[in-house]
Amino acid sequence: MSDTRHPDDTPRGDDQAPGEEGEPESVAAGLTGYLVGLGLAALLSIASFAAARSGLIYGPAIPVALIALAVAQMGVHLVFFLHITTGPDNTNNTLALAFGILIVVLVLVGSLWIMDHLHHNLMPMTEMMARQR
Amino acid sequence: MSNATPADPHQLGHGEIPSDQRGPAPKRIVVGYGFWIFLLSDFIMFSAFFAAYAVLVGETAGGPRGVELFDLTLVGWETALLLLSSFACGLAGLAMIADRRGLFQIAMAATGALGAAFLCLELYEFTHLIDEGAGPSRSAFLSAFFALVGCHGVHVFLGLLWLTTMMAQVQAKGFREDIRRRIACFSLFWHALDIIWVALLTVVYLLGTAA
Amino acid sequence: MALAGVLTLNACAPGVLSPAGPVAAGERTILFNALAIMMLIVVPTIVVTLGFAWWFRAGNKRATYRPTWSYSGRIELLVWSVPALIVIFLAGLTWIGTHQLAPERPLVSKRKPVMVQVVALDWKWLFIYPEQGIATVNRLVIPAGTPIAFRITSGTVMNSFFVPQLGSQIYAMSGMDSRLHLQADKPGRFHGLSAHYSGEGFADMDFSVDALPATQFADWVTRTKAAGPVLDGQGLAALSRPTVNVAPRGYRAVMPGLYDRIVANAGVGVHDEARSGREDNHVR
Amino acid sequence: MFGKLGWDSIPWEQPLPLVAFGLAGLGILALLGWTWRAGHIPYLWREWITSVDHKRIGVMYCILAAVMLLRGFSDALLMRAQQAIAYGNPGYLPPDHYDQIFTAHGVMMIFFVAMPFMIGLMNFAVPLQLGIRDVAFPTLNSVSFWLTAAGALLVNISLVIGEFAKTGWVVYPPLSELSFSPGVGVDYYLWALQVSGVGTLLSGVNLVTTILKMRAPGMGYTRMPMFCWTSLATNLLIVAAFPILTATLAMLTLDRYLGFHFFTNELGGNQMMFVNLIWAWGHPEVYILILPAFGIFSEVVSTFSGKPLFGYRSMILATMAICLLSFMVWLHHFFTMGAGADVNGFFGISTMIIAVPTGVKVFNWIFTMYGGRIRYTSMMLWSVGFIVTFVIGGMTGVLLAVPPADFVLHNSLFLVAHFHNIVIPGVLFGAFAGLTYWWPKAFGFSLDEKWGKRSFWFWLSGFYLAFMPLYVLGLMGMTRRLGHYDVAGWQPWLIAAAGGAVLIACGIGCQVIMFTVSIRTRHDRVDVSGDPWDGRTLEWSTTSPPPIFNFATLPDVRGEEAYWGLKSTARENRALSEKPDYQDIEMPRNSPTGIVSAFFASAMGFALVWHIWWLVIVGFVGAWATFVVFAWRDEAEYTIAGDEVERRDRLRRQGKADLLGVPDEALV
Ligand code: HEO
Ligand code: HEM
Ligand SMILES: [Cu+2]
Repeated sequence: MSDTRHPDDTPRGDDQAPGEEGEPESVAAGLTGYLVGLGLAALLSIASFAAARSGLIYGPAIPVALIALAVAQMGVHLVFFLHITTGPDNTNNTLALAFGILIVVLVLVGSLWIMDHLHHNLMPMTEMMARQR
Repeated sequence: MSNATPADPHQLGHGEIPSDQRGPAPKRIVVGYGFWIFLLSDFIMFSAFFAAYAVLVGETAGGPRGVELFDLTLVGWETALLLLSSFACGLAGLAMIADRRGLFQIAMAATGALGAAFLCLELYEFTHLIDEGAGPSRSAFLSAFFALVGCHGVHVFLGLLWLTTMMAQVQAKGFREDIRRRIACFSLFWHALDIIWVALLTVVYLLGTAA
Repeated sequence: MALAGVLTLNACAPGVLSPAGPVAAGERTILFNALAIMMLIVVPTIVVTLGFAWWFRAGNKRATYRPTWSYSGRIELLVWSVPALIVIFLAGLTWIGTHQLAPERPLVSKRKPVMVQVVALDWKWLFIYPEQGIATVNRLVIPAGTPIAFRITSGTVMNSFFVPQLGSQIYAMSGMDSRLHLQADKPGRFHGLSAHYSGEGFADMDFSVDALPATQFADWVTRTKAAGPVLDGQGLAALSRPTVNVAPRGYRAVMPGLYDRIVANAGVGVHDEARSGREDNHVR
Repeated sequence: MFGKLGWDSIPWEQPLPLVAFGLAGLGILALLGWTWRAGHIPYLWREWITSVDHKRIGVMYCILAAVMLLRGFSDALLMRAQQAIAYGNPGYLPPDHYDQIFTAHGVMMIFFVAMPFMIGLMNFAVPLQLGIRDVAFPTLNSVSFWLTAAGALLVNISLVIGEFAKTGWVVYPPLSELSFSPGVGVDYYLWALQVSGVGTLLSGVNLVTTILKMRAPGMGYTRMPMFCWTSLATNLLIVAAFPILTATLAMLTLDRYLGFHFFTNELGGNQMMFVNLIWAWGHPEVYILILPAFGIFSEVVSTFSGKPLFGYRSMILATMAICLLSFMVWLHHFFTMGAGADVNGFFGISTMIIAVPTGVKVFNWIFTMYGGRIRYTSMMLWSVGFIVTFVIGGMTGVLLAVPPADFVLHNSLFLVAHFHNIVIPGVLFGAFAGLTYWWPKAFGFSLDEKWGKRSFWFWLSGFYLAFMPLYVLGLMGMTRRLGHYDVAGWQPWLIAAAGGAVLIACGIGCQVIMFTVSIRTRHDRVDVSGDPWDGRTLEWSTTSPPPIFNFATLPDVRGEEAYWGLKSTARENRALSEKPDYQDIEMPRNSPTGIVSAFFASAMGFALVWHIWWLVIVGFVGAWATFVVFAWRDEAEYTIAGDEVERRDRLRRQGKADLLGVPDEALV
C-alpha cells in the first residue's frame, strides 16, 4: 500500500532504508565507498590469514587476534557495504542490529556456557582421566 | 501537544515533530527495513549452527580433525571470490542509481559469476572431503562442519537464483520502482552473506587450523 | 488453606510430599518455603482482584468512578518493589538450596556410601553394584540409613531416574555419566520410575526400591551372589532388547567394568539391540 | 514413483482415526459441494482465499485456530478418557496410538491453535489500532497464513497416511532419531513445523516492520495502544526465536535424512545440544503466546472499566523486560540434566525475575479496575477469570523455577498442570476475549452474550476440575505421558480430571451455539456506530466492518488513546472534526501467490516425508516460479477514487454523529 502523503521518492530526513547511503547519492562517492570497503576488507582478510599462519603472533593469543580481526571486518562490511552507521537517520536500523546481535550473543554464550558445564559434569570417568593425562 | 495548522495537519517537513510521529514511512524504507529484520533473523539462525559447531568441534569420534582436512589456500581463494563478488554487487547498485542498465547487467553478471565460482570451489572441497572418507556421517564434528558451511553455501545458491531472476526482470521491465527495491534487498542479502563468511572463515577454518 | 489441602495428601498416597530421605526432605521444605512466601502475595492478589471486580461493577452506586485516574507514583513503586522483594528472598533460597541439594554433591554421613550404577534400557532398569559385583533388574535394593552414590547412564534413549520419595531425579543419557546421591532414612519400599518419556514401553518402566536394614542388605547381597546368571556382554545384549514388564531379577556376578563400557561405547552394542527391536514389532 | 508410500502406509488396523478422518472428509466434501452448488466458490476465491487484506487474513487465521482447537481438544478428551480407566489395565488405546495422541495434541495446540489465534488477532487489530491501511507486506501476509495452513494440513494428513511422531511435542533425540523412530511420524513433524515456521517467521517480520515503520501520523511509540506494544514484543520474539527452531529442526532433519550425527548416540553426537537449542526457542515461544493475550486483556479491562490503562508506561517497560528476559532463562526446562549448581542457580533466578514485570502487569490491570465502572460483558469475565487463575499458574511456574523443587516436579503432572494453568486461562481465554471483542468490528454484528457467558463458566469450572487434580497427581509422583499406571491412588484424581474435560467440552459446545445463534440473528445485532463497546483505540473510529482501506484519511493522533481523544473533542465541541480532504487511495491487489505457494510447499513437505524426490523438485520449482510470476506482474495496486472514499466516509461520520449525539451539519 502506499500513502498518498508519502510518495516513494520523497526522502524523509529522519529515516533511511538499510543499505542506503546517507549523503545525496552520487555515483562517484558511492564508488569510492565501495573501493575503500573492498580495500579494508581485503587487508583485514589477509591480516587474518597472516595471523593464523605466520607465527608472528604468540600462539595461544592467535584466537583472540583472529576474533578481533573478524569483528573488525564485519564492521567494515556493515559500514561500507551495508551502510549501517550510527547516524541519527539510521537509528532504527542500528537498534534492530543491536537487538539481533544481543540475541546472537545470548544464544552463543548461553549455549556454550551450559554445554561446557554439562560436559564437565557428565563426562564419563574414563574419558576424564584420559583428558587429564 | 501539537500545534498543527489546518494547512499542514501533520506538520510534515517541520523538524520539530518527533521522528516517531511522522506517519508511515515510504515504501522504499519499509521494504528495506523489513528485509533487514529478516536478515537479522537469518543471522540468528546461523548462530545456532555456530553454537552447534562450537560444541561439536571436538567430537571427532576418532576421525580426522580440522587441521588435517582444511586447505587454507582454497579457503583463501573462496574468500577472495566472495569479496570481489560483493564489490561487483555494489557496482551493480551504483549502476542502478545511475540508471545504466547495461552496466548493471554486466556488474550483476560478474557478481553471479564470482558467486558461482565460489560455490564450485566449495563443492570441490566437499566432494574431496567425502572422497577422503571425511563426509558428514563420519563424526559429529564433520556433521556440524558440513551443515554450517553448507548452510552458507545454500544461501549463496539461493542468492544466485534470485540474482538471475533480478537480471531477467530488469531486462524485461527496466528499473521499475518495485524492482529497484528488490535489487536493494538483494544487495543487502549478498553483503550479509559476506559477514557470515567472515565468521565462518575465522571460526571454522582459521581457528580450526591455528590450534 | 490450599496448603492444608496439599498437606492432607500425604496420607492418601506417598509421593514427593512424604519424603523418606534427607534429599527429599530438604526439597520438600524448600518447596513449602517457596510456596508459602509466594502465597503471601498471590492470595491477596486474588482477593483484591475479586474485591475490586465486585465493588467497581457498573451497578454499584456507592463506588466512586474515577474515569481518568491512571497513574500513581506510589502504587507504581509498590507494584515493582513488592514482587521484587519476594523474588530477592526466593533467589537467595534458590541459590543456597540449589548448591546444597545439587545432585552431584555427596551426602554427609558417617557411613561409607554404597555405589550403584544405573543403566536405563528399553524398558527396564539395570542396577549394577560394582563393589558387590552383583546386579539386578527392575528392583533396587539399598541399605537404609546409608548414602547411595549413583552413577546413571542409558543404553538407549533418554530417560530420567526418579524415586519420588527419595528426592532428586536426573536424566539418564547415553554416553553420559550422571551423578546422584540419595539416601533412605528408614527401611521401606518405594516406587521408582522413569520420569522422561522414552517410547512405547515407557509407562511400564517402573521399578521398586527396597531399603533394608544394613544387616538384611548384607544378607541380600550374599543371597544374590549365591544364585542366578552372570551378566556379561552377551547377557547385556539380550537384556537390551526392547521388552516391557520384566520381572525383577538378580545376577550373581557382573563382568567387571561393564558400566564404563556401556558409557564409553555410546551408540554401539547395547544400542544396536535396543534399536533392532523398535523397528519391526510393536511391543504391547 | 511414490517413494516409501504404499497401501500399507494407511493404518487399516486403527479404525478410530480412519472413521474420524472419513467423517471429517465427508463433512468437508459436503461443505465444498454446498458452496459449489450455491455458487460461493468464486466469491470465496476472490474475497478470501486470494485476499491480501489483513483483516480477512486475521479472520482466516482465527478460523484455522478454532478448527484446530476442536481437533486438539478431541485428542485431549481421548487422553483423559484413557487415563481415567487405565489403572492396572492397558486402557483402550495401545501405547503406539496414545503416544501419537499426546504428541499431536501438544503440537497442534501450540502451533496451530495458540499461535494462529494470536497471530490472527494481531493481524486483524494491529493495523487498525495503528491507524493505517494494511500491514507492511500484504501479499507476504497471505503467504504466511497459507504456509501455516499447509503445516496444519500436513499434521492432519499424518493421521491417516502414515503416522504422527510418538516422541512428545519437543521431539527429543535420540528417541526422534531414525534409529529409534524409523517411521515417518517425526518426518511429518519436522516438515509441518518447518513449513509453518517459515510462515510464522515471515509474519513476525511483517508485523515488526508494520509497527515500527507504519504508524499513523502522530502515533508515537508512547501513544501506541498496549496491544500494539505487546504485539511488537511478540513479533520481535518471533523474529529472534523461530530461526533457532528452524536451525534445530534442520539439524535433526539432516540426522534423519543424510546420516549426520548432530544428536545421535553414535560418533560424537550430542543429544543435550538439541535439548539446549530447542528450549532456546521454546521458552521465548511461550511468551510469544502469552504477550498478545496480555495485550488483549489490557484493552478489554480498560475499555470495560471505562478508564485508561493504569500505569501505561510501566506496562511498556514490563512488556519489553519480559521480551528480553525470556532469552535468558531457557535452561529451566532441563535443570535435571545435570549442568551443576551454578548454572541451575543462575537460570532459576533469572526465571523468577520474570515474575516481577509479570506481577506489575497483573497489578496494573487490577488498578485499572479500581475506580472503574465495570461492565460485565463476557470479555470482562474472561479477563477477571484470567487474572485470578493465571496468578496461580504463574506461581507454580516460579515454584518449578526453584531447581531443588523442580528436581522432584520435573516432567510430572504438576508441570502439565502448570502450563495448562497458564495456557488455558492466559492464551485461550485471551483469544476468546479478543474474538468477542473484535468480532463486531470484523463482521458488523456482535456475538451473543448469553451463550458467551455460559461458555465462560463452563470453561472456568472445567479448567479447575480438569487441572487442579493434576497438581495433586504431580505431587503424588505421577509423571506425564503415561498411557497406563499401576498406582490405585491416582485413579480418582484422573477421573475427576476427565470430568473437568467434559465440562470444558460443554464450554466449547456453548461456543458453537454462540456462533450459530449470533450468525442466525445477526440482523438484530448489527453494530451501526462502529463503536459498540465505547472503545478507546482507533479501530473503533472506523465502521464495522471497516472498509477495505480501513480509514478514509489516516487519523491524526494527538495523544494516548487516540480515539477516546477524538470522541472527547467531538463531545466538547459538539461537532465532529472538520470534513477531511478525500483523496484517491491505492490498495494492493489480491493475489493467489499465498495459496499457490502453500500448495507447492505442502506437496514438497509431503514428498519429503515419503521420499518422493521428483515431487520435491516439482514443489520447489513450483514455489519459486510462483514468486517469479508474482514479481512479474505490472499492476500491484488498484485505486479507489476519492469520491467513492468520500461517499463511504459520509456514512461513517453519520454513524459517529449519532453515536456521540452531536449535530451532523458538519457532514455536508
Ligand atoms: C504461555 C505459556 C507459558 C507461560 C506464560 C509460562 C510462564 C512461566 N513459566 Fe512455564 N509458562 C508457559 C508454558 C510452559 N511452561 C513450561 C514449563 C516451565 C518450567 C519447566 C518445568 C520443568 O520442565 O520441570 C518452568 C520452570 C516454568 C516457569 C515459568 C515461570 C516462572 C513463568 C512466569 O512467566 C510466570 C510469571 C507469573 C506470575 C509469577 C504470576 C503473577 C505475578 C504476581 C502476582 C506477582 C507476585 C508473584 C511473585 C513474586 C511470585 N515453566 C512448559 C512445559 C513444556 C514442556 O516441558 O512440555 C510450558 C508449555
Ligand atoms: C482444552 C483443554 C485441554 C485439555 C483437557 C488438555 C489435556 C492434556 C493432556 C491430558 C495432556 C497429556 C498430559 C500427560 O502427558 O499426561 C496434555 C498435554 C499437553 N497439552 Fe493439553 N489440554 C488442553 C488444552 C491445551 C492447550 C490450549 C494447549 C496449548 C496451547 C495445550 C498444550 C499441551 C502440551 C504442549 C502438552 C504436552 C504434550 C507432550 O507431552 O508432548 N493443551 N494436555
Ligand atoms: Cu520456560
